[in-house]
Amino acid sequence: MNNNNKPYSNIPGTTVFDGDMARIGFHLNQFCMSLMQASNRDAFRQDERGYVDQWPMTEAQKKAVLARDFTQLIALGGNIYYLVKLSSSDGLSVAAAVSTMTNLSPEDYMAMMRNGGRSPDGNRYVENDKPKEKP
Amino acid sequence: MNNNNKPYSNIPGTTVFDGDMARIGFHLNQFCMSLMQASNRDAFRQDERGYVDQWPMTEAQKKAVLARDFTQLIALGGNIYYLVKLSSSDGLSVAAAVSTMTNLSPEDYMAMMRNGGRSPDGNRYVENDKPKEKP
Amino acid sequence: MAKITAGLGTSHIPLLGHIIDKGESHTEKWAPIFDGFQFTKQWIKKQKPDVVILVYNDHATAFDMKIIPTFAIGCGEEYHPADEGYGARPVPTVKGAPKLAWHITESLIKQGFDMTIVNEMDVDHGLTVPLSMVFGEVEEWPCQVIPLAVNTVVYPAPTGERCLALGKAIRAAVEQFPEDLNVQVWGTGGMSHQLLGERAGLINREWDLAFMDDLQSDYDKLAAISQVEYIRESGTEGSEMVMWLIMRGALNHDVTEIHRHYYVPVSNTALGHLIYENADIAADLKTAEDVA
Amino acid sequence: MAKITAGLGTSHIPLLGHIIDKGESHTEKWAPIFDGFQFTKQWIKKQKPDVVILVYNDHATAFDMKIIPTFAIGCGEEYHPADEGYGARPVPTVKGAPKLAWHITESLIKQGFDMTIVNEMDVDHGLTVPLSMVFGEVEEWPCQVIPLAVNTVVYPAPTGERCLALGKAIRAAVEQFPEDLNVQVWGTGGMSHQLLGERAGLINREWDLAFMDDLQSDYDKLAAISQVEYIRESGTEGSEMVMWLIMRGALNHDVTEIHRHYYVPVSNTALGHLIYENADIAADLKTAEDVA
Ligand SMILES: [Fe+3]
Ligand SMILES: [Fe+3]
Repeated sequence: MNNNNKPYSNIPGTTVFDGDMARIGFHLNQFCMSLMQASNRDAFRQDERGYVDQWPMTEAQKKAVLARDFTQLIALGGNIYYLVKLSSSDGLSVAAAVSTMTNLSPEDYMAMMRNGGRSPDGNRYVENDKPKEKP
Repeated sequence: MNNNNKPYSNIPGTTVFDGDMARIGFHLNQFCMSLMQASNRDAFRQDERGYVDQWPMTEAQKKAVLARDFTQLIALGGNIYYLVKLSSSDGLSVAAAVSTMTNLSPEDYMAMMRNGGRSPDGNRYVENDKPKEKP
Repeated sequence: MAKITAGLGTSHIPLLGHIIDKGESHTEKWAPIFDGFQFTKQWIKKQKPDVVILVYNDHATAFDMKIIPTFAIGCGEEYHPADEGYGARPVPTVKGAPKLAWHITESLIKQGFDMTIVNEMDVDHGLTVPLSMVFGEVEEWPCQVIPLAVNTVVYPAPTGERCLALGKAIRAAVEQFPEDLNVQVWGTGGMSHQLLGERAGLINREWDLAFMDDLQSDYDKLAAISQVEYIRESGTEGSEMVMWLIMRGALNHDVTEIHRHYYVPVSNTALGHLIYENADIAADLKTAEDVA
Repeated sequence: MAKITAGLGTSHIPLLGHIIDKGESHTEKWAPIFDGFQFTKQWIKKQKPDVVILVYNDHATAFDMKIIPTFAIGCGEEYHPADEGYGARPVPTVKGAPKLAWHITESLIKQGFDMTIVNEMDVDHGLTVPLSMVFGEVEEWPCQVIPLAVNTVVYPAPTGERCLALGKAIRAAVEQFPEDLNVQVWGTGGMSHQLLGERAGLINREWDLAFMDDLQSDYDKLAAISQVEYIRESGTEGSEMVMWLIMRGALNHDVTEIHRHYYVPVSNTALGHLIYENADIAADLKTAEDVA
């Protein structure tokens, strides 16, 4: 996460898509955007490596794309609304893609959602910033 | 001019590019914009009528394009910054294109400019709105 | 003269569009979600708005990383449902209200709002899902729509105060439009959800319900909430709720909440929905009924 | 900390770019125009700004009728000179200042300005001609540039009051940026000209000179001028002058005018140019010189 020294850096398990993230993720997100077109999705499917090499992404970004490592893609400047264009082109639901970033299996994640979702309690501040937690 | 009942409708010899003009001129201006690309300029030059027919302009707009009737093009929603892309593709200077909208020849227009331009005196309000003229 | 008569808030969750488009919105499985819009569907048939100003956010559809407007207002003649990567939704083309939209835009810019004018764009689920939830499956949308796209994708989104002020400025602009038009403003997005990171799946029911409570009369309190607080309390995407404040600002201070619906979860998201009528309008209608 | 030290106003007439690019800017024919920038060229070598925030309007180049932002700020890494229909100007690529630009953008949005964020666009004569007039013919532009594109093509442009307020907000944002940077703000466009209709060729020398006089201390008076008055008095395109107010707002109340140049005509347009230094900066420099 590149959210250091920001007012939101003490929110656990969260990356805010700010200017710093937008800068490092520009080409990654524009690559994702290209998958909105069927012809580009086909080209990507036929030769994933060849397709990503057409974009001025870093090698780490390319590897994370090929591995569908969404946690890593977020850390490297990907925005979730752009990244779902990648997961959608794989036929994955948003919930399934999102669940891979948590420490839950897709099934457990769905079960948690059916039970009302993740509670905000204990999820507002990172551990070492606990004193600020609301009562 | 479609500037009726506007606070600027009493300015003589002037069309303000407002929402009404932008609406009627949308496709005309987008056609002009296409001439920013050399390949489109070539296509236009080779078959002007065929090229304008690819755009959902009105027949009056198409005719005014083919006639390079800038006064008419302004009245039909053209914006001058878009229209100069048409005159530039003809190799015309902005001043030469602009002069065709006045009652002066290009030479007389240039001479007027060299002499300090058109005076605002008598050019602030249309005749029948004269009382508002500043002293 | 044109008049804003009512406001409506609703989530715009893409799954709702999928369910409708697959023809499954009337199944028992999804009844807990869709039943909450039965009232709305009847209500809108009576209201018959001429124009809906539909506040939503584009989800990397019409706008990509090249250009990100804070407030984009649609002045175009029509808008096509976007292909968001799985084909365009099979819903009608959205008819614009260009004359009113240009009038509002001119007024807003003169009032000091730095609008981005859009004459051509496709509209994504943020705009078409609310239309489907309210009007159902129709051959044509029964009103014109002015899309108002708010950036909530790139930090920072406009502040709550700015959104509330924009709503008020929209009201002033609409009321100066000379045609007799029944105008509604819809605020969409939210409620609590987070679509990324280890904390994904966050839902804050208490926060959502308090937001809906406060929106009626304590909206100034809501307008002071920072985006960081939205994110902390309601998830990264929960900050979409700021768009409900534009709707609220466009209404009179006195409104009557005539409907509310809240359900968790839809996909990753808490679904919220409510309807306000301007109090004087509600009173007028009541009087008219009494007389009739 | 970053600091805005000086402001500069100048017309951005395309003909000036053509003359420079043809290598004719040093000819006697054009001396009355270019001589007025000799002082400027020497001055800028001493000032060595790290970043110039360059306020200009796009002339249907990067933006077409599909999307028209009122205020677009460039947060990109670089910008290429645009092909405006006769090939791109043979001038260096413009290097952005993305870190400062994002900082300013975040601050402006939080201060209630509805910025459109632009990460990729080409820049037209509105931006490159002022760079050429000030820096001359160089291999690389000697500073970074933050483009700030203002809509003056479609009516209405932002009001003078809004532009002045934006300038003030930019100053506040820059002064909160932790790096030591020497920042200038340039306002471009104008002066009086009208490029269309029977009234084309309008020049109002009196108005232009009064504008330059009032800009130093009576800028609030200028901020109250409506776009209709600009059009009436200084021609349809004369309303570009509103962009000089952004530059003025970004400076201290006390400024020293250290240079001025006015010439009619260049092509269809009155050329205006002036330089302000923040009074405290000028005093500081004076003191430093006295001590040295
Ligand atoms: Fe959304
Ligand atoms: Fe200009």
